[in-house]
Amino acid sequence: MIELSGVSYGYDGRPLIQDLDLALAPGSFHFLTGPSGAGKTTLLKLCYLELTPDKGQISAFGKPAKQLGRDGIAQLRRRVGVVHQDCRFLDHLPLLDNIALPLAASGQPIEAHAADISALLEWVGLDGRADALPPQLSGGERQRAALARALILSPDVILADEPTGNVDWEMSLRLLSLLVELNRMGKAVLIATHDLNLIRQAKSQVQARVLRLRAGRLDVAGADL
Amino acid sequence: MIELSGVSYGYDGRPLIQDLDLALAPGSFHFLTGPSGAGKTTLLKLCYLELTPDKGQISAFGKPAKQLGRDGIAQLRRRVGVVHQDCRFLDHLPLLDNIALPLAASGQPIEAHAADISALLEWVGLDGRADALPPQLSGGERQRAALARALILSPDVILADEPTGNVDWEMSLRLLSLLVELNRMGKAVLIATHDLNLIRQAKSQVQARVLRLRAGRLDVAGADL
Amino acid sequence: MVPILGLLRGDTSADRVVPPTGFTARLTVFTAAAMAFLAVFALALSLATARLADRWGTALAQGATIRISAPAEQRAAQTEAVLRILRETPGVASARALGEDEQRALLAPWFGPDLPVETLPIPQLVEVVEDGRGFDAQGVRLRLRAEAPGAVLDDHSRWRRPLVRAADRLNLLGLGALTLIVLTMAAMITLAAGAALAANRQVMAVLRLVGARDTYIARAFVRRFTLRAGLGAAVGTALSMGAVAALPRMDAAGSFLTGLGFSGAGWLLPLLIPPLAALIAFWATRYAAMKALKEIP
Amino acid sequence: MVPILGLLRGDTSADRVVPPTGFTARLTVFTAAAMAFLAVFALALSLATARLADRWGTALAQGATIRISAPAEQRAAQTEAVLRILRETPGVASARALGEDEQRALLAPWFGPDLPVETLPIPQLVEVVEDGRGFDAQGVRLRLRAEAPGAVLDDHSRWRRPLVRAADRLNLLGLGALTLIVLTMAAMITLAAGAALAANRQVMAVLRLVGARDTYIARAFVRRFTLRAGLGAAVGTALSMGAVAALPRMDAAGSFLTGLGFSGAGWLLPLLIPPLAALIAFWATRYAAMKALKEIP
Ligand SMILES: Nc1ncnc2c1ncn2[C@@H]1O[C@H](COP(=O)(O)OP(=O)(O)OP(=O)(O)O)[C@@H](O)[C@H]1O
Ligand SMILES: Nc1ncnc2c1ncn2[C@@H]1O[C@H](COP(=O)(O)OP(=O)(O)OP(=O)(O)O)[C@@H](O)[C@H]1O
Ligand SMILES: [Mg+2]
Ligand SMILES: [Mg+2]
Repeated sequence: MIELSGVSYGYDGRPLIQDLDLALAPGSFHFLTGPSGAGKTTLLKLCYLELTPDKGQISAFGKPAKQLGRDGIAQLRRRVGVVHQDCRFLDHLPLLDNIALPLAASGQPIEAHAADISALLEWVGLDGRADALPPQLSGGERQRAALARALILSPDVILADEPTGNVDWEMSLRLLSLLVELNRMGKAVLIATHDLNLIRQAKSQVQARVLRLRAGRLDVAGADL
Repeated sequence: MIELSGVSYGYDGRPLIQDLDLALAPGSFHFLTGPSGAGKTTLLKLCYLELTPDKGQISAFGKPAKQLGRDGIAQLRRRVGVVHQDCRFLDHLPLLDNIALPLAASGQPIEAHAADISALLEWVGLDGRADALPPQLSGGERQRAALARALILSPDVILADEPTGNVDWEMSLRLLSLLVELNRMGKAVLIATHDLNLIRQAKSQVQARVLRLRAGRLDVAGADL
Repeated sequence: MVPILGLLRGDTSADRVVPPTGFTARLTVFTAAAMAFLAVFALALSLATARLADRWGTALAQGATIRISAPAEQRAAQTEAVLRILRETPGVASARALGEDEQRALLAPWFGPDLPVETLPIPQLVEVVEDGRGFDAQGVRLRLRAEAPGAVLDDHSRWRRPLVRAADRLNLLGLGALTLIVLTMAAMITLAAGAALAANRQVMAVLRLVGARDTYIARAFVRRFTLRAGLGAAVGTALSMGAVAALPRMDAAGSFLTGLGFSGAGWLLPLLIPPLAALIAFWATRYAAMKALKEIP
Repeated sequence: MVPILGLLRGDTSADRVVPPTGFTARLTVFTAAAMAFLAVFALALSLATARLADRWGTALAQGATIRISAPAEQRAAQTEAVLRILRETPGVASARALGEDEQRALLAPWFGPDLPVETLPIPQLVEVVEDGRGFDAQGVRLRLRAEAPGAVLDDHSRWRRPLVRAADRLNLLGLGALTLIVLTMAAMITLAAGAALAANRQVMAVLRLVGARDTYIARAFVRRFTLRAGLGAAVGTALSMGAVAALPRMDAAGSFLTGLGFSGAGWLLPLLIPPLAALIAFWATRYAAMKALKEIP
């Protein structure tokens, strides 16, 4: 549903990603690994159009990204759930409102989705913290909240940047199983992570492709994981 | 050098840590684990006096924390290197200045420590990024920068909150070996982490105690890791 | 104004996404209030000086006298002629020959009250009251020379002209201060909005990330700032109008000067200030928000 | 002032830790400049009205006349007596009996230039010029009644008193505006400092974390704001003084009114405004910073 073809990108002229192809098809499950600073976050940002490629094309849901105006991009992001690496919230709103923010931003009434919200909160283990302000959450709680926020609009594509970096192993597995379940419903999932154990665990549950980003290029990691 | 005895703490009256004892002696190496939201970050904050315990005593370098004024706390923090979980920087200053910030804040000339700074930057793999602004760094780069900043004053105690949550395995090992080396020089090290592999790896290098925080209490994890 | 009125209806959900920025909020409200307060005073000052210049100007024009020095036998005839001429002159509201008692009162400062007016060759004085337009002094002088050779027109203008000029100057100063204050208010509101938006870059980034449209985000900020500026200016205007109303009146009937204050429809003028402040805030915030959003992908 | 001067020396390292907050910086500088500009004008206004009240007051007091109506044979003696009395009265600078030509000129508006002054029982007029202190009119009247019964003192005060009252009122208004403007400036600088500090909570938290002392952190903010407010006020004051100096002069010699402007040492007064603004900024930022820091452990 999101396709990158021949994409190159670099900050301040330093080339970082070169001539990269990637297609996130419905029902696909990708892991993205690579050393710190390889460009994983950059690649994700290209996917949800926060960055514009220096070269190459990106198309989202069949439309070339270049044809989307700012409102088009906003519209698109409602179909793409993003977990940012440094999960940012509106610090003055309680967790519940933060998780419901995509609903508010797309003009949907929160009341109609109250059940979804509480189900999600329970799944990520935050059911008791709905009234807490984001700065009052622990690192792991913030990550889980970010995941909940990314999923509230039931997006077609889920991009998660290091979603388990601050949670314990049991919680990682719980979050993974949530993503696996969504993937089985036909959603495309891309997870950038350093956690090789998590990847191994996922591989036992779904058909996951593991992409490794190195020196600006993507290659598919095989059994050498 | 930092001792907690009978410490209890809770946010907004909800008890989180109860009647906890901990002593960070010179040359000791501790890991702190526990599920997300167990209170690891809270415990670290108690150690560097960002939080004041509801009950119990904390003493730092032989002095009761209660006797330290705000300036005393500032002075103390120069002897305690802290890596925050959400590593925060001064976003308008280049990385180099951010890492040298503890020097500036304690009135030491940066020039006299130029060699230390570049050695540290090299060790954490950021030697090429000294002029980058913090928002231009990747998640893992920020964590490494936070570690470098914590170490620049050569503190007696090092408290690191999830310092490897966003870096790859090779880099984790590299950072660990840096901490192990400092520990061998007599510094007390406490690392809060979810990464059991890292703990296992460390145990092969140093005499590390693994503390597990659960339901407000600390217990020493044994071979069951 | 239509988009502003739309804001009043509000959208509580969009509204909450902007954090309650304590200091910038207070700063905006206070700035609007203080500048509105000053603006009302400047307005009062320039209205008062305009009135003053007007009144002095009127007094100046109206204070004309005609002095008829003629042999006793021609005196009545010439007085008659003068009055006729004045009746025929456009711009003269009325003209009146002074009686003996009045002439004596006028001369008292010079001769004391016991002056035997009837025995003296004192000229007859005619007081001329103009209407608003004023009359053509030069034309009157020409006719007087022909028909009442003993009559001299003295329109006193030399004496009061500098006063009128001073009042005009004060008036200009008041208007200048008013302009300056309104411009300052506009600049301050713009800067305060800019500061608030700069401090809220992260809020905007988060909202963009979850798929909010620019208009949705901008609207929340614009609404806040418009209401704050309008509210602040309303408070300032109300306080200031109260203060102006409470100032002791200076124009005891017939006094030479006028008080600082509004009269009649003048009281409606300051009511324009709060909507003006709101309008400024609306456009300033809208512009600043749209510009800030452009930088967030 | 000593701590402020200390700030000027500066500490570049401490200075850099505060981010260059574009909007709040501009807001502070602009606020200080605008308010200083207005303050200088208010100051000029109140100085000018003080001068005006003074001048009108002087004219009022000085414009006294004594009218001597006496039988021809006593006239010279009574005039002599009046002049003697006036010479002995403290507060009288000079006194002079008017000559016939002068009296005729004064009466011309009433009688025309051809008045036979010598044949008329016109009173002798004595012009009294006071020095600054003024004289005791009541005392003079009592002595006149005893020693020159035909003399009447007319001090004209009734005519000009409302003018002086008006000038005093304007003066008060100018001083009120000045106070209001300085207070507004103080409040705005305080709020702008508060806004900047609120926006920089994270900076302060990071600095505390790495072991910076409160004074070190506060100092960096205080220095910024003091310099900005001082600079802004200096610019505003300079512009405003330039504008005042460029205003066309109104007091052509002997005019009834005075121009808006400073004279002599008055030009030094506005120079107090920039240090005042800096001082306000210094204390406001210091207080706000210390308060904000207290909340960061
Ligand atoms: N805004 C920016 N300006 C300049 N350089 C940037 C910017 N953002 C990232 N970079 C640089 O680009 C490189 C790739 O960054 P990116 O965040 O994509 O890495 P990553 O693979 O996500 O790393 P990590 O695993 O540490 O999160 C890094 O070296 C980083 O310093
Ligand atoms: N400022 C705060 N106010 C209220 N509650 C807080 C605050 N900070 C943390 N908490 C709560 O206290 C609990 C412990 O938080 P803490 O950050 O210590 O957890 P942690 O062990 O570090 O978790 P993680 O592994 O996710 O970082 C969490 O449930 C958190 O929501
Ligand atoms: Mg990353
Ligand atoms: Mg934590």
